[in-house]
Amino acid sequence: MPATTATRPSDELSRDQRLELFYFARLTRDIEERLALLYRQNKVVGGLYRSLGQEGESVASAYALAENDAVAALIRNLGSVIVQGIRPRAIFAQYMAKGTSPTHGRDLNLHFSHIPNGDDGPIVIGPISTLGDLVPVMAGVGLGARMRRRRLVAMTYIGDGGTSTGAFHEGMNFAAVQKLPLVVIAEDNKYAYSTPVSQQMAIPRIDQRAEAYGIPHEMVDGNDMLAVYDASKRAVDLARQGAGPSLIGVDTMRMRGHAEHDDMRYVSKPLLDAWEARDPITRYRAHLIETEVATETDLVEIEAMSRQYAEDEAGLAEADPGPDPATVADGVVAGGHFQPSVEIVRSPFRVKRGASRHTQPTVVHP
Amino acid sequence: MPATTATRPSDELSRDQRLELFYFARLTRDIEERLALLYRQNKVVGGLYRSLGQEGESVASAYALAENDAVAALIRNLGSVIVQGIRPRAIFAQYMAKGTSPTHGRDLNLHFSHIPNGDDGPIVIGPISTLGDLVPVMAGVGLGARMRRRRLVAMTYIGDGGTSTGAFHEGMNFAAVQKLPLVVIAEDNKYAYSTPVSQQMAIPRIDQRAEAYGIPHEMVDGNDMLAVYDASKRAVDLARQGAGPSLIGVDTMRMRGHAEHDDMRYVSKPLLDAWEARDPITRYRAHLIETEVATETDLVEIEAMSRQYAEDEAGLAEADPGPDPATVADGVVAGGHFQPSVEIVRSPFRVKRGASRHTQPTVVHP
Amino acid sequence: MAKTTYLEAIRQGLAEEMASDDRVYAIGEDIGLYGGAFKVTEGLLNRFGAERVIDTPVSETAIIGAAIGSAYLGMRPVAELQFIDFVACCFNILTNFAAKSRYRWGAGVPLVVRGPCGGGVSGGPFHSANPEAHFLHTPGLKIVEPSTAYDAKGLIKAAIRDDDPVLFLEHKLLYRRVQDEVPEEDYVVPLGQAVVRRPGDDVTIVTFGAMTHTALDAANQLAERDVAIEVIDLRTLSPLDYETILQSVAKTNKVIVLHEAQRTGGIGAEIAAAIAERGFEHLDAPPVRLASLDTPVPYSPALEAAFRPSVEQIVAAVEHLVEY
Amino acid sequence: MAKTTYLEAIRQGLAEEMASDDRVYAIGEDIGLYGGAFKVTEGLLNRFGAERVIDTPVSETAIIGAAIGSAYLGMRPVAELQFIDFVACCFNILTNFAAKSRYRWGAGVPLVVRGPCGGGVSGGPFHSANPEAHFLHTPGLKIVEPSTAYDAKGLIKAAIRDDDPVLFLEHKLLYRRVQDEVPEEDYVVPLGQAVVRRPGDDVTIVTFGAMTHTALDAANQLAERDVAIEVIDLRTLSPLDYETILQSVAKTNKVIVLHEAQRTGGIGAEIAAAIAERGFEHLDAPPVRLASLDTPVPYSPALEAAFRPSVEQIVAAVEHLVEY
Ligand SMILES: Cc1ncc(C[n+]2csc(CCOP(=O)(O)OP(=O)(O)O)c2C)c(N)n1
Ligand SMILES: Cc1ncc(C[n+]2csc(CCOP(=O)(O)OP(=O)(O)O)c2C)c(N)n1
Ligand SMILES: [Mg+2]
Ligand SMILES: [Mg+2]
Repeated sequence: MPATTATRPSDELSRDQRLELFYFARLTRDIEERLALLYRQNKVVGGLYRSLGQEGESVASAYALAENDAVAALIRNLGSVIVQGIRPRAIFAQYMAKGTSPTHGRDLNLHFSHIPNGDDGPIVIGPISTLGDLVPVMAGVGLGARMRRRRLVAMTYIGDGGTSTGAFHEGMNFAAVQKLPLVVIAEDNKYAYSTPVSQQMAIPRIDQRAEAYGIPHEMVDGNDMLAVYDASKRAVDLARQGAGPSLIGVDTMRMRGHAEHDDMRYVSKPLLDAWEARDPITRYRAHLIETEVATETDLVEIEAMSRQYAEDEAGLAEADPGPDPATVADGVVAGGHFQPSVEIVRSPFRVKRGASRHTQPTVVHP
Repeated sequence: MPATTATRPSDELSRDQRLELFYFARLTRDIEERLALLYRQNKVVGGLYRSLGQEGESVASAYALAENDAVAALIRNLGSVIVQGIRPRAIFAQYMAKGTSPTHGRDLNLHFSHIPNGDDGPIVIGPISTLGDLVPVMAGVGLGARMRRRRLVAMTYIGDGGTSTGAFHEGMNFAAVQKLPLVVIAEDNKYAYSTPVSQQMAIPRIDQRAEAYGIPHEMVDGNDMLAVYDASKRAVDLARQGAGPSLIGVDTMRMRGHAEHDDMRYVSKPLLDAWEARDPITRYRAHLIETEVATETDLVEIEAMSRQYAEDEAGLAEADPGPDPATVADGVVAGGHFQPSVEIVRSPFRVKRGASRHTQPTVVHP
Repeated sequence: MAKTTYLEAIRQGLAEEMASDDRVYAIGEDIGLYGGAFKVTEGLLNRFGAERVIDTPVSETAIIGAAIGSAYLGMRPVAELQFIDFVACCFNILTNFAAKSRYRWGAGVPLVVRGPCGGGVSGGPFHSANPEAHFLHTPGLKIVEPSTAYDAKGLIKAAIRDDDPVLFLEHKLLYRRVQDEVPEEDYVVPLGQAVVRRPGDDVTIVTFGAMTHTALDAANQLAERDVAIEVIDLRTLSPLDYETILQSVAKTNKVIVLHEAQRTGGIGAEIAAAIAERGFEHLDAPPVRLASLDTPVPYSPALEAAFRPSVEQIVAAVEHLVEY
Repeated sequence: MAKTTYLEAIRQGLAEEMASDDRVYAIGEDIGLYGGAFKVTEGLLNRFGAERVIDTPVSETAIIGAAIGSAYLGMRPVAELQFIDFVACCFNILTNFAAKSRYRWGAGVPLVVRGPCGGGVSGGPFHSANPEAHFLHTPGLKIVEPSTAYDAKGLIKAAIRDDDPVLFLEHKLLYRRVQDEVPEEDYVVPLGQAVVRRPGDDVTIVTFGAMTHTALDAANQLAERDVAIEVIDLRTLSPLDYETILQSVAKTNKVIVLHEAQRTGGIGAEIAAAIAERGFEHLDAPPVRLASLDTPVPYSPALEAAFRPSVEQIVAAVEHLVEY
């Protein structure tokens, strides 16, 4: 376990970065609220999987990456790809199965990739539905990076449920043996669909999974954004130094059902209330004011900006056309015309993170 | 980790049991030596996988089971099925693909089962070649036993290599969550085929794998038969009491190649020499004499008996006919005539172990 | 008799078998308290308790492995895969351990692996699989897929009573869309028997699952044009009921094999090849396969509609055959 | 030109691609110091170093997963499965992650998964698999199986250069038993092209891998009886070269599809169905499938011989067809 250093990595965050963190968390929530609205309007195709209550950990962990690092999100890690610059419109388009989406309507929600050539932009690897597979795949991204002499770090996420898969085990162990630059955020959000963590694992803390692999691990309060950032940054730094993978357990709570159709009857009200009181965004907001990083006015302004942006982007995506059925068989193997792309955007804070060359954003947030 | 108790379970072994342990280890080695001879004579069909140097741990761990418990051996755990009473002739017949073998020549070496109806005999579950699968399957045997209200314990083995499979992980975790009566013997024999343990896992001790599952584990000197017995007995008792699974790491060495064709160029001579000096049977033999459990004459007699028995059984199997090709398509699904069986035998010591009803042996060793 | 949904029929069949045979139990992800992702097992936990309705970690190989082990001890497990797509995660232990066990050792594994299959609901590339062809090639494993509520109940009961592993495919499009009369009394639909859903003399359509209904829709349209389609619903996909198929082809002399999985290497290949091989003399036209495109299952409704076989395609294929 | 074994040809092809393209690397169990269970990768570690010849834990899903991830970063992994049977352990990540990636996102995965397949060496139920049919039904995945040393080298090179995942099946019976002339110069055998191994007018045998040699043996025997067999060696199993097959059938009008995997649901089904569908007018007799029995692969030589298709069976099938 990495020793807790006296100075925390987050101590080095600039004011803009602190505000940007807040903005990203808000934007994540606003996008999802907008999606929930679209879902109720029957405009979302298929299910909607929310990260309500977990936005903080997805955002803060990914924020520890350099701009050109690689991240792979699961359905509940919208925040991490927003941090890496995926344009919200792409997310809306995905959920509405639009032809303009990063998969041109071929796959759902966060199931898309962005893999720029060379070192000029963030790498986003989309999941497949099968839980666990992203761990070996992201280990492979780390392996590939090492072979290509790129000092990037690969970060991915796994739920409490996902840690029970064989793929998780094989990927973690391989990364450990090969000392790959991989950071795995293991989210104890109390449930896997309806299954409580106690029926998923017989260990008190999710990060203990890492003991089997001999890699550093620590457990953090997942609803404390700066704590998540600190642990993630330490792990990212270790990985970048060639010290191999780490696992960070985050203690958090899934505040909605598995998907919107799930009424969560199996979750007790007191449990939800307790976590409601620990909402990561509310807490971070209060912290920003307490520490005088921002005034109430500053934050209200950011909130308004975020909400408006989410709304605008949703509107754009809504107006987008569906995919052309004539293209359905194209691009199964090389040689087709299917060449989707995702727009990478900069937040209004235009903050630079990490050491790599930075992105040329095609669009800047409003 | 179970506390090391002041009194060791092995303290309670009777003289006959101590001698029987020796006999089983010798018999295991003698059977394999005989198999090696048959292999050189081209009478073994396919490969020969030896447990030379590991006989002690297979025998001593299985010896901690009650007679009607369930064991599942991997290719290198011949000793465990010999302890449970599988007739040596069956082993020879398997290796020579005879029609009299427990699979009638359909599958190799230790790939066979013995699943008596009800509670009247030892259960042996054969492996498939795919490493790892026996862990969930034996967890299932424990689950089935519990549902059938049988207090049996399921024991199986896994190599250092095998612990890297997803199946191992899923099976261990499931057994832990369900508190199943499963004992897993994890064998660090320094290599998985040619791969050293250091390239298999980034942990110093194989039993640390168990930390991910929150189950008791300990590491023992695998070439100290009584130490293996002690740890196994503690784990078996825990399991039988309903306290759930355990994992025992055994520190041992594969003294031959992966199979007989493998010249082990990748293993250093000093390493082999060091382990040669720690041969489990030689050590246990010396212990028997030192502790005055047996005289040299007693042991020579047992050795002669074992050797002769192995030779006789090999001879019988050699004379057995091959399978009838006309039966090849029979018994893929229920309704065929394929009903193979395995003879269960008693050692000449006729020692009773454990608490369950005992076997009606059809044959007694010579 | 009451009208019962396909989903309710499966639940009934499972519950009845659990009630009448205490060796039968259910195991899977979220099948207990939650009642399963599609609620097929709803109510079973209350009725049979947590020992016989086992919620597992997200571990398909452990689910099937544990089921196998318990079967060796005399139990009769019914394992749910949350979506049948995840059978890919236990492909090894199912095809290598469960399916080969009887042949190798004489130890049968009376295991049912059930789960929702099929598309048409915008499930995308990982929640729409029709995996039968991946398992047709596995001796020792049976495959079943009902198209009606009556069959769903009778087949799940037969599958549970069967002494060998059965992959039981439940088309999710039918769960709540199909309902029919299901008797109260105990009955089974024996494995291995196809059924003629609609008799006709002109062209045979061999199909199963949700496509049975699509074929019947096409047959209705064609009837208006005086083309008489015989629709065969296979029900059991392995072993195949070649007899019923060949009998029909001997009568109609023209055949379409229709399925929802992708075309190449699909179960339609086996059926068409068998017809060509064993019914050659009866064929007046090439045996035609209609299936989905050779792509992953696309998510968008417009794309998926272009991907799956449609009534229009069937009608066109029949017209082509009639004129042949 | 030197006579080179099938095994050596694969090694050469792999080594040449690694030498000419530093994105190509090898990954698998025991492939480094030990040189692989069958020694296909012997010498590569010394030549290319441990970074490009990676020994892994016993983790097939990690091997394929890591290969996929590295491919996204621009590498071209060649993953060895110690026996191809263990592909069952990475079935999910190979068919769902690797094969669907391009269709979903446009990100190709230039991955070769290679390993020894096939029986005839008493490998038993878990070391004898011919898994092509399990993967034929996976759009996005190519399948290759050479029968000669020349093709082995040319095809492995083509597979490595291909921008999509390729399952490269090496028949272990041929590793050291087959040798032929292999040029020193760089060449590839393009994917997707079958070859006529022996021309003939009477009956076409469509086959591949080790069975190519069995078919040629049968053809030799039949030639003595003045029956002229055309033997087609598919080489690439997905995508299938239907053109070459149909051309031959148009000439001979009679066809046997021969393979070593079990019959039901095998690749022979696809080929026979396609012939029946597209070559119906050319057929003077039913398309016949010859394959192994529908059982797990038995271990004993006597049983395995009864299980696999033999020269005698082929001769008998041809005689039956000739008289048809
Ligand atoms: C291998 C596999 N099995 C089953 C599923 C079905 N499934 C989808 S999400 C889910 C629960 C996941 O729980 P967890 O990993 O804790 O993530 P969370 O939803 O809590 O974020 C399950 C079982 C799956 N996607 N993959
Ligand atoms: C899933 C799987 N992958 C690969 C193999 C091939 N294989 C057979 S034995 C072996 C090495 C096993 O090593 P270990 O588990 O340490 O057992 P040991 O041979 O040392 O007893 C390998 C890789 C296999 N049997 N199963
Ligand atoms: Mg969770
Ligand atoms: Mg080992």
